[in-house]
Parts: sequence; structure tokens; C-alpha cells
Amino acid sequence: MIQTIAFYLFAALVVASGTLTILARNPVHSVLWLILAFFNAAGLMILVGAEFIAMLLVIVYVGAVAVLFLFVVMMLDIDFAELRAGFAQYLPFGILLVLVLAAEMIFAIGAWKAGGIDMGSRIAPTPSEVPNIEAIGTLIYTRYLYIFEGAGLILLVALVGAIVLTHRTRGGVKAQNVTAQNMRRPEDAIRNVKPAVGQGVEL
Amino acid sequence: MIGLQHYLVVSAILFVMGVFGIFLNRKNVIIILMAIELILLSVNINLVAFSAYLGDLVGQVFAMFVLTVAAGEAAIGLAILVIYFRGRGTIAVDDINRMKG
Amino acid sequence: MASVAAGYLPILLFLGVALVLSSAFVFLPMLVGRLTGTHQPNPEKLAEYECGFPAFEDSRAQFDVRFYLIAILFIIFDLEAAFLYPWAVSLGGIGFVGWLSMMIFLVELAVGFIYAWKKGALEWE
Amino acid sequence: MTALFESWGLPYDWAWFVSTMIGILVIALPLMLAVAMIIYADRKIWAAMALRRGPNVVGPWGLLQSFADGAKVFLQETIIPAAANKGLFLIAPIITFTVALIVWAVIPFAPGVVLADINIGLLYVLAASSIGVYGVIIAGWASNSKYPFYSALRAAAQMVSYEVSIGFVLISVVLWTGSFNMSAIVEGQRAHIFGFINGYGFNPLLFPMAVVFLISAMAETARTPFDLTEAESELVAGYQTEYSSMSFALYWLGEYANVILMCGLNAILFWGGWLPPVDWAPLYMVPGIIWFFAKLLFFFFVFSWVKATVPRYRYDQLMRLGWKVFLPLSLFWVFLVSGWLMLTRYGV
Repeated sequence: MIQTIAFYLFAALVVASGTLTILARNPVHSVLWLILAFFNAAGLMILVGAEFIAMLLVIVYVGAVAVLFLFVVMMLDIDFAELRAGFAQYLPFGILLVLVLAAEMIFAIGAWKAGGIDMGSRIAPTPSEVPNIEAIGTLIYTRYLYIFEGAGLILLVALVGAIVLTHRTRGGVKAQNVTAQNMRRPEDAIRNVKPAVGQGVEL
Repeated sequence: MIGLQHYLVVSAILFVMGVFGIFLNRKNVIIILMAIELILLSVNINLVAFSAYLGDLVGQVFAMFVLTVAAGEAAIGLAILVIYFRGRGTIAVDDINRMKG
Repeated sequence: MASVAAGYLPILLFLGVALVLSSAFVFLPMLVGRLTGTHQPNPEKLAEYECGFPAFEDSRAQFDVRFYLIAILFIIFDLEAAFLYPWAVSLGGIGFVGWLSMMIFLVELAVGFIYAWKKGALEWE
Repeated sequence: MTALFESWGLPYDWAWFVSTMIGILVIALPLMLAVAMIIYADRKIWAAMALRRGPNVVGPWGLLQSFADGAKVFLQETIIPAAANKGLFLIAPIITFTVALIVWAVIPFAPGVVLADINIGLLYVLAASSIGVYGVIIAGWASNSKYPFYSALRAAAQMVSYEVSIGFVLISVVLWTGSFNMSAIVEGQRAHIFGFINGYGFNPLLFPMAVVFLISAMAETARTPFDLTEAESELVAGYQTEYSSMSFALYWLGEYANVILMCGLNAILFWGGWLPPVDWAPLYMVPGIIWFFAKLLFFFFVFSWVKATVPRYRYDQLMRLGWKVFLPLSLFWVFLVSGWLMLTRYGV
């Protein structure tokens, strides 16, 4: 009962905020609606018991990816009015396409019956005793080892790519060298001299 | 009682919204990237829903990999966008075919 | 399945209560202000305060690319941590192979980290 | 408690609902009271360290100072700058305060005394605190004013940078416990060293991580020496510059609620939560909740102490500490701790 209410709450919110993401006039609002959509999708996932993926969705998307989106839309001085120029022009065709696509998918879902899979043909039956996160861990690091290492490579490429793309070294910047500062001793910097009266100090 | 089909309908609507968003904001790369994120989100909802209702954990494992790739894609996409904007002062997609220099 | 979700129900309720509470904190003083007559806006008061002087340039300037780079690096390392979470709890079950695979993963990322360091991407000038 | 209400004749669902609601209020309302008192304590500690007297007029020893401030702020006019983005301007403090409240849902105060004992409580805390960034960014952007915007930018970059090392530090702890459940993490620390000392912090392998976590916690909550977000000589009052009345106070409340939370997390993750420091039967006579709050208050004193004594960092130093010191260190510690566990506990 509560599950049903919660499902409809989350589903309505995720669809509404997804719609507003693409329709909002101000792209900052778009990003915020996108965040709300992710948040509610996480709620939907918790409802079916996928708690780890749900938390991951919030940590990775809401916590990291959306921050980057916000940085970009807030900090680039973009003339967004100009970019909306084609909006009305594409609208009728877009709606037509959307209706066709949606109808097709809904028909397909309606026509298709989800039969339960036999115990034997499941690749990795959900264990009932172990927490969700531990079961996922056991699966990733044994059966899907190579995909996991591939994910690592993707991250490496993304890291290197991002640096190559955005990093520019600026000339004429005096950087602080902390090691050198800490290694410096009074002997290196101070010299005790006793000049005779009337004579200056040679520098 | 909420069944698998409820989840599939939600994710289908979300997917269509993502496609719609790409159509509607054809000039604005940022919104297009967000629409792609929406599409991938709907894929993830699908994977998790199937995984939960069929009692097979693989769906969630793959949802995790999809998440990784999607986040990496957003990071690189926005990086390209930022340097493109720095070079040209606009992010209109139409101009990207002039990629020289 | 439902048992997992049931554990989160108090959090959902808490979220509702917290939202109501903090909205009340924001909107009640506005109401009270209208009732007690402290609500007297005028253009001078509603101008942005900034540092006490009238602002003389647009408040949304373009920003150093460094901030984007920090956000991008954060995404990458957040994802790396995301893969560490399930590994940390299942270390007992996956044995030496699982441990080794994570070490290879960490080396891959460490290579990226060293590259970022050498390139000066972690430098803040 | 559900059983109690059931015995009064309520059906199970309603009994559960009523008892959960009571639980929520028992967490949320004292939390706000605690925040008020801890602001007072904070001011008294700084005053003592600066040889001043601190608040001493309102109520006995100035105890009611925070409430007076609260009443004053509540009766003030809420000013929404004309140039601001109204909706977002008002939503931002709501986000900050809501997030600061809901994190407490998974914090165990004593054995079994926790609102939602979920499997991955620690990840929930991480997720919730990653939403906290938005309260700040949105405030800075919606104010449509220069300095709040700079401040929001700095705050976001700072919180994000230290979240990375916090994530890796948590993994060291979770490796040892084998669970993300907060209660399990506390229980895992029972008789951890030599069979009678409770707390991961006493483990030489984990102690450096406890230090890293303490410092990262200060940076994450933007306390001095890391309060670059409201460096008043550069940024006026940071992202709250344009706020007034209760919306301004919500940032204060949220900030201090987060500080208390971080102190509590320090206690739970490394110093045994509700367990007494030594696994010795007479010490268990003292209720667990008292041990927990004693540890929490000790860490709060450390936070105040640091705030009163250490000068502010420079922004490049802050970033350097986060990315070039803590990140490699905590990453290396993941390798070290997991390698040690593979050798000793799981056997290669």
C-alpha cells in the first residue's frame, strides 16, 4: 500500500522533472530539475531493493556530475535566448516523433509478458541473506573482472582526456614550493657580520 | 501492487523525454548532454527493475557500469564544450562542423 | 525486496518532516514580518548588498577553467571510490584474485593521478 | 516503541507511524536545541581562549544568548534582493537545513537507538552530504551578486575536493568492519586492540586515517582554518551576504548541525561511538548515549580550539592539502589496510 503510494509519488516526480529539464527556459533550472529527476529515480530504485545503485546514483550523479553541469551553465556567459531560437520550429515534428516512439514502446510493453526466469537460467540469482552491496561486490570482482578493469581504463582515459583538453599552464606564475620552504634553515638565509665602524655591509 | 511493467512505463516515458529534449534543443549542447543523461537514467531504471523482478543481480552490476560510462561521457563532453566555448564564444552546435583550428 | 525498502521509510518520513520544518523557518518570518509591519521594502534596500557599494559590473563573470578541472577530477575519483565500496565489504568473499584486480584498478588510476600531478593540473596558482 | 502503541489498541501500521514520527521529532527538535547551545559553547570557548568573557548578559551566564539571537532574527524583515532569482533564493536555505537534518536518520546514538538502521548507512551519509553542496551553490548563484558567487564557487570546489579523501578514508574503516552499517561499524570496534581497547583510532594502522578524517571534516564543514568560503576580508560574508532574517539563520543552524554531525562521525568511525574506551564491565554501567555524546563534545571542543588558534589557510594551500597530500595518502592507506587484512585475516 505504502509502496504503491511511494511508487506513484516518485514516478510522477521523475517524469515531471524529466520533462521540465528539457523544457525549462533557464539552463540552471534545467540542471536543478535534472538533479530532482535523479533523486527520485534513486527513490524508485530503493523501492525495489537496489539500495546500493540508488546511493551510487545520488553520490555520483547528484554529487559529482550535476555539480560539473552547474559549474558550466553558471559560469559560461552563454546567450541562451539565441540558442532557443529553433525551439518552436522543431516542436511539431518533435511532438509527432515522441508520440510515435512512446506509443510503440507502450505497445511493446503491453504486449510483452514478463515470465519468471527459472532458477537455473539466472546468471546470478539474488541472494536473500547477503546485503545488496556485498552481493554486487562478489559478482563484479569475480565474474565481471575484465569489464571492471575496462571501466578502470575508461576512467583513466577520461582523466587524461580532461586534462589534455582543459589544462593550460599559465606563464609567469610564482608557485609556492612547500618542500623548499620547509627545508630552508636559518643558516641558509642569515649571515652574521660585524662591520667595523664607518663601513657598510657587503651584500 | 507495483509490477515490472509500471517501471518499464516510467523508464519508457523518461527515454522518450530524453529523445524529445535532443530534438527540441538542437542548438544547445548543454541541454542535449542533459537529455542524454536522462536517456541513460531511463536505461538504468530498466536494468534495475528487470534485475529486481527477475531476481538476477547482473542488471544492477551493469547499471553500475552504465553509470561509470555515463559520468565519464558527461565529464569529457563538458570539457570539450568548455574549450569550444573559450575558442568561439558560443556553444551553438551548428557551428561545430567548422572544426578547423 | 520490500524489507529493504521498508528500512528506508523512516528516512522518507524524516525528509518530509525536515522539509516542512525548514520551509516553515523560511516562510513564517516573512508572514510575521508582514503582520508586525517590519516588512517595508524599498528600492535601496532591495538592491544587492555586495560589499556596501553599488555594483559596477556584471556579477556573473567568466571563470577560471581550473574550477571545471577540479569538478572533472572529482567525478573520476568519485567513480573510483564507487568501485571501492562494494569491494571493501566483499573482500572476504572474493579472495586474492579480487584483491589483486582492485590493485590493478588502483594502479591504473594512480597512473592517471601521477599524470595529472606532473602536468600541473593539481596546481592552484 | 511500536509494540507499546500497539498495546494501546492501535493497529500495527498506525502504531509504527506514530512511533516513527515521535522518533523523528525526538531527533530533530533536540538537535535544533543542541545547535543553539553549541553556538553558545563555541562563543564561550573562543572568548576564553582570547581572554574575553563572551556572551554573559542574556540569562544566567549568557546561556540564553542563542535564543535571543533566534528571536531577533525571526522577527526581522526577510529581504529578497530585487536582482535575485526569487524561488531559488528561498529554496537554497531550505536545502541546506533539510540535508543537515536528514543525515541524522542513520546515526546510532546507543545500541539499537537509530531511526533507520539501513545496510549502507555510511553511504547514505555520503550521499546526503554530497547534496549539501547545492544549498551553497544555489545561494551564491541566486543572489546575483559578485562575492556570494565567488564564495559559492570556492565552497563547492572545496567541499568536493575533501569529499574525495573522506570517501577513501571511509573505505579503510569499512574494510576493517566489512559493513556499511553504522551500528555494525561501532560494534566492530569492541575489544579491537589487545582484546580490551575499543576504537579503531587506537589501531596504529588506522590512526593516521583518523587524523586525516578529522582535518577533512573541518574542511568539509568550512570551519577555520578552512573557512575560505566566508573569508570576510575578501568576500564580505560569503554566500550568505545577501541573506537576512531566518533564511540567514538557517545557514548558521545547518552549518553547526553539520559540525556536530562531523564530530559524531569522528566518534562513531574511529573512537568507538557508544562504547566506553576500554572494554571493562563497570564502564558499561554508564549508558552508551552518554559515552557517545561525551566523545562528540570532546571533538567539538577540538574544533573550537582549532578555530580559536589556527590562522586561515590560503586557497592554493587548501587545494594542495586536499589533492596532493590527503588524496594520495588515503589512497595508499586503502592499499595498506586491505593488504594487511589479506595477509592476516583472509589469508592469501
